[in-house]
Amino acid sequence: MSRGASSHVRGPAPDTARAAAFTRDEAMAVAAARRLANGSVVFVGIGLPSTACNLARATHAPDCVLVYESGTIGAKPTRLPLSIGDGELAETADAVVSVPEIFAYWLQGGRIDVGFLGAAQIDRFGNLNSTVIGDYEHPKVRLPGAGGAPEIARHCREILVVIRHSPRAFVERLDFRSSSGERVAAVITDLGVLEPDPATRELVLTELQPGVEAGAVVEATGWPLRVAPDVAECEPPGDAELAALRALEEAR
Amino acid sequence: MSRGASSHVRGPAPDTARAAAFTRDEAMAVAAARRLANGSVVFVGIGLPSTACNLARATHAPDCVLVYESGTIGAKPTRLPLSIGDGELAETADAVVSVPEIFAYWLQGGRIDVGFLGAAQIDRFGNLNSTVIGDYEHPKVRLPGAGGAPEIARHCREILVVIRHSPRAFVERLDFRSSSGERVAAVITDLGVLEPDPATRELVLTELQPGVEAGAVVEATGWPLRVAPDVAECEPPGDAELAALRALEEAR
Amino acid sequence: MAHVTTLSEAVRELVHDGDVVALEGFTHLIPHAAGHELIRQGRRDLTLVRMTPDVVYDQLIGMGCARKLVFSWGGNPGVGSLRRFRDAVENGWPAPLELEEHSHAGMAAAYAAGASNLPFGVLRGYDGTDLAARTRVAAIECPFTGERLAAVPALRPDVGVVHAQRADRKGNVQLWGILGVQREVVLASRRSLVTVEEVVDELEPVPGAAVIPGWAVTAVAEAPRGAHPSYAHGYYDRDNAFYAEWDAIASDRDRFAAWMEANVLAVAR
Amino acid sequence: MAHVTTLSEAVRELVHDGDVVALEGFTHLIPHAAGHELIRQGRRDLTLVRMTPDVVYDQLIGMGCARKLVFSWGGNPGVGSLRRFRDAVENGWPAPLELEEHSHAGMAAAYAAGASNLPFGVLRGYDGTDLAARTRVAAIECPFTGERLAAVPALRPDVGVVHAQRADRKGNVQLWGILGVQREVVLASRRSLVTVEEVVDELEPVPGAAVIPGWAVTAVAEAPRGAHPSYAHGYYDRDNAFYAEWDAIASDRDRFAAWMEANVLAVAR
Repeated sequence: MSRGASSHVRGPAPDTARAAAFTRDEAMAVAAARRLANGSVVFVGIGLPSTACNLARATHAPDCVLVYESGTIGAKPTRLPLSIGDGELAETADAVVSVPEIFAYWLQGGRIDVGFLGAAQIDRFGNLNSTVIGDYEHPKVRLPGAGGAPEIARHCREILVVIRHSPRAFVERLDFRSSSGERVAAVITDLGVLEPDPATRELVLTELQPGVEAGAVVEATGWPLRVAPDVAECEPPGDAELAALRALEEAR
Repeated sequence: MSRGASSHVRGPAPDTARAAAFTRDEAMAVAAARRLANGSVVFVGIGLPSTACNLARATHAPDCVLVYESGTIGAKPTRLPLSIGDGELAETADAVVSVPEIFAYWLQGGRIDVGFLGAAQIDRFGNLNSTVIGDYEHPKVRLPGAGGAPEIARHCREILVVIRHSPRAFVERLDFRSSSGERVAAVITDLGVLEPDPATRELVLTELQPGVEAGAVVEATGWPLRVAPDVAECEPPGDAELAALRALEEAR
Repeated sequence: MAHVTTLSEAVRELVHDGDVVALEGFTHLIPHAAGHELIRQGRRDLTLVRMTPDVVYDQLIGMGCARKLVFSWGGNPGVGSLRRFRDAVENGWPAPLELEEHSHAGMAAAYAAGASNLPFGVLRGYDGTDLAARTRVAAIECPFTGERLAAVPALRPDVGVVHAQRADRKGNVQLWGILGVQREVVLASRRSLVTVEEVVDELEPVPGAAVIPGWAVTAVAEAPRGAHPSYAHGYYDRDNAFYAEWDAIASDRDRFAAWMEANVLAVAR
Repeated sequence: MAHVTTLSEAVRELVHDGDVVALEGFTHLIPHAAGHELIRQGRRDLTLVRMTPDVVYDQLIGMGCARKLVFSWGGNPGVGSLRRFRDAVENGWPAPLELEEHSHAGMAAAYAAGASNLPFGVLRGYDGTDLAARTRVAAIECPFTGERLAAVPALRPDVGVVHAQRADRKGNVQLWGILGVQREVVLASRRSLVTVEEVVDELEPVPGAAVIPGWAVTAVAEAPRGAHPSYAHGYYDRDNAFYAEWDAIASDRDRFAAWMEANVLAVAR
């Protein structure tokens, strides 16, 4: 998951104990994990979301309940699963239910606090595309498809999006809308954090990853990105967070 | 179940080995059990139907699959359950599923060959009343209600009704129609067997219990009962059937 | 996360006069102890929901707790009538009882719809009966085939109450044997109470068992033998003799009142 | 009663050219061996149905068995793309592939509707997306509240194929771990084939296990390691390394063909 980008940056304050080296992907995973309150019930997609959720569980949020669309409720994996259906998820779950049930009784039932989603494209309102690049009938790239996203985006109390920042991903216009941005609470990227303007629902840059300038984020965004006047720098990943994240990655 | 009526009759032919004494209720249970082909999948109501099905399983139809509306599939009770949810049903079942599932996936799913029903009233088309005697709003007798009957009567390939014969039960007009007679294949009583005319669906007396005259059945029926020209006498209960039935009743 | 509390506290907190309350358990795991606590606390004007009202509903109705009953089969299984239910319906004693009557399949679909946060459930049913005219059911057309089916309004009780074998200290509930609509009623209800035979440190896996996570339950209360005269698979059997005796007890208003006084009202928990 | 037979016999008997065939298994218990047998027997013009087409569907599509795909997520979990699926959709190689695309929730509801003999399933979904315009979904109105919801047509495949841990000699099937839509696809399909790790005399109860009665299954065939590179909980783990390798194998048409020749076509069962 965190292998794509490997540019190392330094925390901004060399006088703190936290000034260890970390990658942008690590900063993203840590920022995403921190958004999860302890005890919250999370619907977890595979990849970056799964990394972030399991990191949260390993650090400040041990009582987070991880629900995977494979029907495993309360899974407590010790290593990062490669798929949403790895055997360890069932072994460590409080309950395993059928796939029709997980979507009907649990997701649609309104029992999930936070849904974590990734995507290939995102627009300024947090709508996501994981279906095609190019025309639907004659796609340039056929992506896997919407999967659980349409109903995750609709039924969780809030949605967190984890996605690497680039103009190819942050687009003026989606090639296909796989899920709605209506409930997106934050978009966590390797460059910063975007949150919707409460009035217009347009995403605004509210936080910067350590060492990143707002201008760089604007440049990596395919629409004229609004920057909050009080845009703050994220607390850099702490030693304990980095250690936990790396232990998870190594145990994969 | 077989305690209400206790008038003993004799088999018609004292020269056969089967001329043992038996009650009318025993004859009814045996006649009902015989209707079940080995291997058929049966949706079983409690009371007379459960007695008949378990007798079939103990005699000629060991591979009958008993499905109870409590969600027990393939139950193999050793004694007659008092309720449709006795613990032994779950212990001996091939599978136990939820009540919503037993009705949706299994009954409505069209997987049941035979449904067994009882009732307080029956009309000439096999429609049943198990809801009220008298007016619905101001009933003379409030009966338990339809329970599983409306959908059992609609989804099983064929319906067998087991009911004691009397003018109070066999009525010209039901006080309430709890289930439809459309799929009724036979009505087995303590006096005989009624089957629908293939053209009109009206029930016709086609068999007589041993020692019973057709006139007595007509008299016990609240509408002008048609008697088949070739009305036959049921084979009396055999020794093995009676022994199995009594063993089931005693183990209750 | 469910809080683990006492039965009297849980009932005091979760159930109010006028609520829609479903006590479920399909023959198995019927929450009798919780029903008795409702009676002791004198709840009134309840809309009682239950597929198979049996002895505990006979008691609640006979004690005047109920205004309305939503049900599909109201009898004493294997025995006969529910005498107090009949007295209420036939004679309005101790109070008239409004009825909303369904088939089992309809009730089951309505609970599943409630658990799924859908406003209605769909089934092939009710047609060819007089029930359709007497209950809340509507026709619905398949947008693909044009077929007409039955729709039932989802059941969303204010409070769902079930019994189960055990829970752990976080309120995770484990039950096995006949599962009935136990999980559905908990998930369909705004608030839920699960009484259990025992609270344990660890829920050992059991074949056939379902687990309801504690965070999906409002309150858990220990109530040993809390299903009696119903049963708890693996703990005690159904008291079939009591069900037969109940017929005589409930046949007479005074005898019923005396029994309730001695066996429910006078019992401190 | 299911007949217990060989995999090649079962496929020959149950699956015909042009059939709608669903091979299910949500990451777990994917019937790879059955998919390979379909390829060996040269089935053509299939409409393939599956929530999460993965390697085995990449193989079926790349070998030209499929005319149409009904699905909700077609990728290599944790790895990336399905290269043969993409080649078919993007370049029409080896043949064009018609798509009917759903969400997971929609597919799950469609299978449950099929298992329930209903013509459609209902969910709150598809709204706010471009999917609705590209797939078979319709609006349906609640007859009680007037709310508008989504209806999906029931899935009723000609043949449903799943893998499971074991069966007894009567064809009763037992599976545990992640259950996916295994039971639903068997019950929704006109004919069904269950491949199992082993056929045993007696199905010992296992916590979390479901049993599908043999009389609800058409055929059972023994196929040890028949889910590989997927897994069978309690028998062997998911071969994550193979899933990663598959990406390179399937990236190139010739390398794919050679791999299939050596590992599927040349393998006698």
